[in-house]
Amino acid sequence: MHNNKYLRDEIIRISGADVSKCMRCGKCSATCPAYDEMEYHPHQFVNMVECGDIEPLLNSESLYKCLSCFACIDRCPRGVQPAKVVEAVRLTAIRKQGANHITADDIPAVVDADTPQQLLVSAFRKYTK
Amino acid sequence: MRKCSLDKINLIFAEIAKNAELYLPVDQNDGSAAYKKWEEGTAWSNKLNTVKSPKDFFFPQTEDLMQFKTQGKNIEIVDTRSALQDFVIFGVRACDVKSFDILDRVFLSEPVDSFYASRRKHGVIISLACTRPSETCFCKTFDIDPANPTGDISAWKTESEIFFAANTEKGAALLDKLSSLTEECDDAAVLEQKEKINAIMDKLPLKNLTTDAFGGGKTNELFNAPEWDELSSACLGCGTCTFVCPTCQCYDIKDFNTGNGVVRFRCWDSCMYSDFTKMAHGNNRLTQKERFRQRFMHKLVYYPENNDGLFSCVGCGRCLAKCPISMNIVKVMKKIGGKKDE
Amino acid sequence: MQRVGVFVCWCGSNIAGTVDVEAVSEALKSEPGVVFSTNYQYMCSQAGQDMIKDAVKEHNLTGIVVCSCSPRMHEATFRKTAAAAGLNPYMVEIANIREQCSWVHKDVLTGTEKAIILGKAAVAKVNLNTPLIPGESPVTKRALVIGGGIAGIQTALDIADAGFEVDIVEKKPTIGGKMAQLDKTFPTLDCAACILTPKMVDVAQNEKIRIFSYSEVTEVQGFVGNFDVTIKKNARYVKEEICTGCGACVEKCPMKKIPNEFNLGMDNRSAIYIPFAQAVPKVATIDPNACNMLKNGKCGVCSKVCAAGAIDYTQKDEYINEKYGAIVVATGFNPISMDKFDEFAYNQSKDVITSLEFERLTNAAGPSAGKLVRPSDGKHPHTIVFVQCVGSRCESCAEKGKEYCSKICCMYTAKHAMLTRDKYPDTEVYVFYIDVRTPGKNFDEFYRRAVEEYGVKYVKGMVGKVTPEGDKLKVQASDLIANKQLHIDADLVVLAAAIEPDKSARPLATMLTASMDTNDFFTEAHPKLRPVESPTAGVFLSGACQGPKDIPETVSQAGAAASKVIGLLAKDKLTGNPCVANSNELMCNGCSSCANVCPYGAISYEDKEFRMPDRTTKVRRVAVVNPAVCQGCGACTVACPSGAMDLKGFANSQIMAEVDAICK
Amino acid sequence: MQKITRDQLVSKASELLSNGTVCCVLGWGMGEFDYDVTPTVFNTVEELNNGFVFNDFCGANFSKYLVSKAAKCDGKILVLLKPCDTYSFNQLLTEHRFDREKVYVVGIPCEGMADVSKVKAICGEGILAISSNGDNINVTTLYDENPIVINAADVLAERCVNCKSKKHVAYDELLGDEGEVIESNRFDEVARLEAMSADERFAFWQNELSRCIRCNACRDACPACTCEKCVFDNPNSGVENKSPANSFEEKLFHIIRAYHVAGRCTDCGECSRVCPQNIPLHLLNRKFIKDINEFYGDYQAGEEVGMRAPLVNYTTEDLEPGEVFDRGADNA
Amino acid sequence: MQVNEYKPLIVAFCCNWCSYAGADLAGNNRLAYPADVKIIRVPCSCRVNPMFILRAFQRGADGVIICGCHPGDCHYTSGNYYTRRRMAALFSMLDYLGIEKERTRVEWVSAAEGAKFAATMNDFAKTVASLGENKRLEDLRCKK
Repeated sequence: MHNNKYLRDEIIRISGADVSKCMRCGKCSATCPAYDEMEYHPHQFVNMVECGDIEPLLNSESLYKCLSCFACIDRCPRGVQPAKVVEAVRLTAIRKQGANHITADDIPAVVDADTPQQLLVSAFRKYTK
Repeated sequence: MRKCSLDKINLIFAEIAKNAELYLPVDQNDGSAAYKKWEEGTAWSNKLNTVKSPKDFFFPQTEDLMQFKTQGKNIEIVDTRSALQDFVIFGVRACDVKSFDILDRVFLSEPVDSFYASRRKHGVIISLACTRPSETCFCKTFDIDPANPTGDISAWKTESEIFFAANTEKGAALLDKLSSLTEECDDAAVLEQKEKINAIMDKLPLKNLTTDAFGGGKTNELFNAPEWDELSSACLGCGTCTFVCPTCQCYDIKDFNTGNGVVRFRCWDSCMYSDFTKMAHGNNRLTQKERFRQRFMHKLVYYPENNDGLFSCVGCGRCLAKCPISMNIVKVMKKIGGKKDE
Repeated sequence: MQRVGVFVCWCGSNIAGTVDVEAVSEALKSEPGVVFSTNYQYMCSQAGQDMIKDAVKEHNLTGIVVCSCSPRMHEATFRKTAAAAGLNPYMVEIANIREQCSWVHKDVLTGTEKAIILGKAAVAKVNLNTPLIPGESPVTKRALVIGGGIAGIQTALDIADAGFEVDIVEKKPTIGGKMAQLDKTFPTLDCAACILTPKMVDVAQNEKIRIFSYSEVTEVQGFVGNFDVTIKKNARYVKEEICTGCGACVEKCPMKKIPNEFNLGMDNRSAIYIPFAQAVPKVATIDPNACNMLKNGKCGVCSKVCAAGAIDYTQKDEYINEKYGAIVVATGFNPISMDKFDEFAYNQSKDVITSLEFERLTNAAGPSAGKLVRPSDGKHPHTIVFVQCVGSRCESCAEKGKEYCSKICCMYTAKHAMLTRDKYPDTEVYVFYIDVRTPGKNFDEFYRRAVEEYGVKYVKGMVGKVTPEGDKLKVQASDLIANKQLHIDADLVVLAAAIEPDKSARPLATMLTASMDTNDFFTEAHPKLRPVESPTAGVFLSGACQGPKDIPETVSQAGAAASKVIGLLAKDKLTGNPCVANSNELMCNGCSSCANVCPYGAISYEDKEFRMPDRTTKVRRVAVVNPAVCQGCGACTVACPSGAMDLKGFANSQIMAEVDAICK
Repeated sequence: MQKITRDQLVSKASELLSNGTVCCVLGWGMGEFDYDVTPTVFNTVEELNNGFVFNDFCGANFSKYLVSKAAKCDGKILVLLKPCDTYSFNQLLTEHRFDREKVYVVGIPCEGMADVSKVKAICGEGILAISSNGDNINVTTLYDENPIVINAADVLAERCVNCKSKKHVAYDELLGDEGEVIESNRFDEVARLEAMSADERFAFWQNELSRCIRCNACRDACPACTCEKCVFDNPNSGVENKSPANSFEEKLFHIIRAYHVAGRCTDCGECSRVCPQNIPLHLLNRKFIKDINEFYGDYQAGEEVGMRAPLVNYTTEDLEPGEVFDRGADNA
Repeated sequence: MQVNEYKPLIVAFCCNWCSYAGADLAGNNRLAYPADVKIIRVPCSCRVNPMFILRAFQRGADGVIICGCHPGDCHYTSGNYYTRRRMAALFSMLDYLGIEKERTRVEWVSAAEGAKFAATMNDFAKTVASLGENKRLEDLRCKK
């Protein structure tokens, strides 16, 4: 199952989360406001990272759907910190050469008058290396 | 009188060490000095004196007396004494030299302590005059002249030279062996140094300390002095004063069970210790005050009473320097002895 | 000096095969103290034992060394032999030359050499042995049970059945505990009241049992067999022995708006109240915080209507001192507070309730007379969501939850869901679970019935958020099997709150010097072999104070605790283990190091007057070991820097003699 | 160097004596020289005026004296405690060694005490007078015409160089300003030894401990050593010995003594101060303190009354004895 | 391969309830370990005073091992927890004085772990043998 041990260990190291503590209660996913937007849900992130099944996650849009609201971290009864796992996978993805999820050129297209400046800045910070 | 340049002192040491073990004060890492065996390269200390007195050489802190070997229920007695080598102690100050006289009166009077006697026989003492006495020195109080140290050979050290004078046959024999390294001389330089020393002695803070109030026959007068309470009040009951003292000579005999037998040895005891002279019936001196008093009464009253008025303190000042609570014989003598003046 | 006899056993060829027994007995002959040494085929046989007895008489032996099998095997045997020969049994030492010598070494030379050394060590030890006499202490033939729930009730009844007096101390006005609040019990669905109230009546009527209700234990002194306990009887302002429990006062009391604890605040009671109809003792109690008469002297209605004249506004707290031989702790549990679980909106909506509240809602004697209605509007709920593991198995949230599994929630939730579907088939019932844990007789069958026969929807997943919206509760949850997020509009949400030990347990444990784990559950003397005893001798554990338990488990543990108590009280005297610590008061400086490490609270301190060397006297604090409580572990002997504390039978000198003998 | 003066102390002590708060005063008594101060009990204002002294050589920790002195007084005894002494005071109270009610504690500030052996090392023999002058100490000797001026910081006792606290953890009354617990470097020397090889450490301690003359000063001055009878004085203990007969017994004595005070030692430094052979005994005690801090969390003996010492306590998660060295390797 | 003729002397303190029983079980199962290991029975590992350990070294032991119940299994509930702290402190101190740390060990052996007992003793005896004679904590008077 651990088909990508190096990536797995790296992600666990970056996240600082202990995925083995997960007891599969699903409260993270139950509490997730972006659940329906996500292909892989918080509990799946935890489980798949634990199993080393990383590739699908790296290629998933879910990485950019997570709002980093940290509700899952707050609610998790085992202190697994799913959002940090998601964050770690996202970092792994965007740290690859040319894998920035957003570039300066993309901005004008998505921006409109109502978009707060803060959102753009934080998205830029979050999705690029 | 013979002299030699200080440049050649190591040659002197080497010559002495040819036929005997040579011990002399050596500087330690902690800033103090201690007697160490001389080997090529060992440097002689300039310190006034060592922390521990040289009494160790004749009366070591522990000394095996005999051994009992057991095998099952059989016991065999083994003499553990080994043949002693001749040794020389170099650089002994006048006060410490005097302390050997005091020990001799204890250990060499009948019955003679054969362990001590044999060490005395094998030892040669080369003394050294004190050019820089310290504020803690009060040897004069006990009629010891730091400018005229005794011992088998007396020595004086000046800036560049060292002078020797033999006082005993043993000393003369040793000095003879050093004749190729020394030259005959007059005593002018030594006399000059003695004068200097005497001048310094007159400036020492404890120069006026007297033994007038003490001596044989004073037991009744001093034993119940009320001052003992106050003087002993802070005493911790440790053995520092007795173990650094050149004249304290009490010892305990103990058995150590090695598993295969018993080693019977003696070791220094201290009258400050709660089990001092403890016997089957219990303890003679039950309180620290009594033990404290014992130490000073012994040095200043009991010992002189039994030894023609000789006090068993030499004024070396070690206890002044080392007592953790700075209580010492000087304070006792002033307090108890000063009483009379009031 | 001891006169030691050495007896080397061949154990057939077990020892003699690898150890030259003749050489061993010969070698030990010359050891100090040994006056007789021999060997024999089977030392433990009658003939072997007779040989020892004869030798004791013939050679006037004062100590015995048997070189044989492990002391764990035959130490007791040879001690009896010694006793039969008129020797103190503790003058026997065993050298283990079988398990720890002949059986592990193949070479006769090595085996013999080692056997001799082990023999020498035993001789060295026995030379320092002293006769030991076990201490005896009388036993007060009365037990105290702290807590009057089902655990306490059962323990008390069992002890009383055996003919011993028992006192129950219950801090509530009535006994009955949590079980009295329950509706039905799983997995048989008997009515809780129907099986509990007869037991409560039994307790009330049993001559051997006294109930101190509305009371607390405030001080415990003494030790096993001889506890001295102070019980504080809180003033209830009603003369217990006169009150008939008629209820007239309750009816007439003008203060009627006091939240009713028994129904978990879901309805109100009066200032003078009887918790429930079957309360034992069935006497009224005045709540001093609510009663106008007690607060400002204005009212007195109850006193006027009480025909028996039982009301006494001047009653004071009363302290009772009683002696007990044994104490049973049965302080039970409580559901944890839901205040910190914001996500479930417990404090925002009346329709989010705990399971215990649900019990009251469905109980015929409850606030809604057994009709399942929403607490907010009294309407019938159509969609009910049960959430399991609320606060249980919660590692990250120590400040609000518990790390352990509360054990009973899976089953009562299944019960609640099943009963709901049974009574109200029109309701939709969801149960969100992490795991369903049903180890127990008929438990899993019960849970499956809820799913298969009653159509309860079990969803693997957790509820993430409950949001009150209008008269609905929006429940957002995950369904891990379907990999979906669910959004349910519920009418009622029931939280299976974790359970925790009662808050009174911690101070009680301190009083009893009984140990507790980090969760405040009492620790047992041994987790497997002594599960109902506390490490403190004479203190026993019953029910959920030791760990989460359901009723059948509680009752069986209660019975087990009772049997241990009966076993203790049946003795007239307690014979202690003589290998106990003892403190030399002349050397002890009272520093408390030993008491700090004693797991049994066997060490206390006394101020003693000592004659000082200067003929004055000085009062000094010194340690005193209670030999009846000490179990002889020796922890104190090492904690003691002065060596004042030593252990009989394993004294410093004895162990060092063994070390010396082995190392020489 | 000291911020508080002798006169302030005398006036405070006199006041407490006169108004009956205390019946005697445990203070420092004047010696022959300026540096040989003796702990003294003063019973009257007159005695205080004549004999009380306070200077840079008042290092003795009075706490231990209370064990014997407190019970002997009819009323209260006044004790003057420096910050480090108050830790010993609390530790002794924790161990019920005297009655708190019999003692009146005046906390006094301390700027660090001088080590007379360091002064002697600089000035040599014949010290006639020592006086403080701001940050300097002036020493008049027999052999130098002018007083030798030395920086007080250069002759500070080791324990004061590495002072752990200027805060008083116990007092009835405080003179001067309260200080703070200090981040000291007191474990540096221990760490330096730990970093050595086992052979080097062995050689180091062999050299140090071989100088031991078993005068017991370290034990008798130690405020943690208040056993009614020390195991080393008790013939029945099996380890009694009176002399350092060989290197084993030197080690045995110092290991066991350090072990017996482990977790109770407040690191007051009296052992090293009183050692006539200048053996750095505090390095043994500090090793235990450092270990305890690292293994079981920071613990300062005597910080509060009633604390449970680490070696008479445990948690189920403690590290295994074998793991001690793994950690040591990491630290090195 | 060098044949080491040197036989170390090892003192093993075993608690009565777990490790001593574990040693018995090793015997029952005929699991061999060196005869250099001599066992002293104590009620609990917490009975072992550091002085006993030093005494053993003084009298000529080359290694000392203390065996007790596994943490949490102590017959007296907490004894081995104290052992753990005491020995951690003591061993660290011995190491600090430059005494070979491999000469001392604490091992938890349950009554069911006969095999572990034998394996532990074999391993410890080997370790101690490789260190050679105890010189740093020896008392020459006790040599034969």
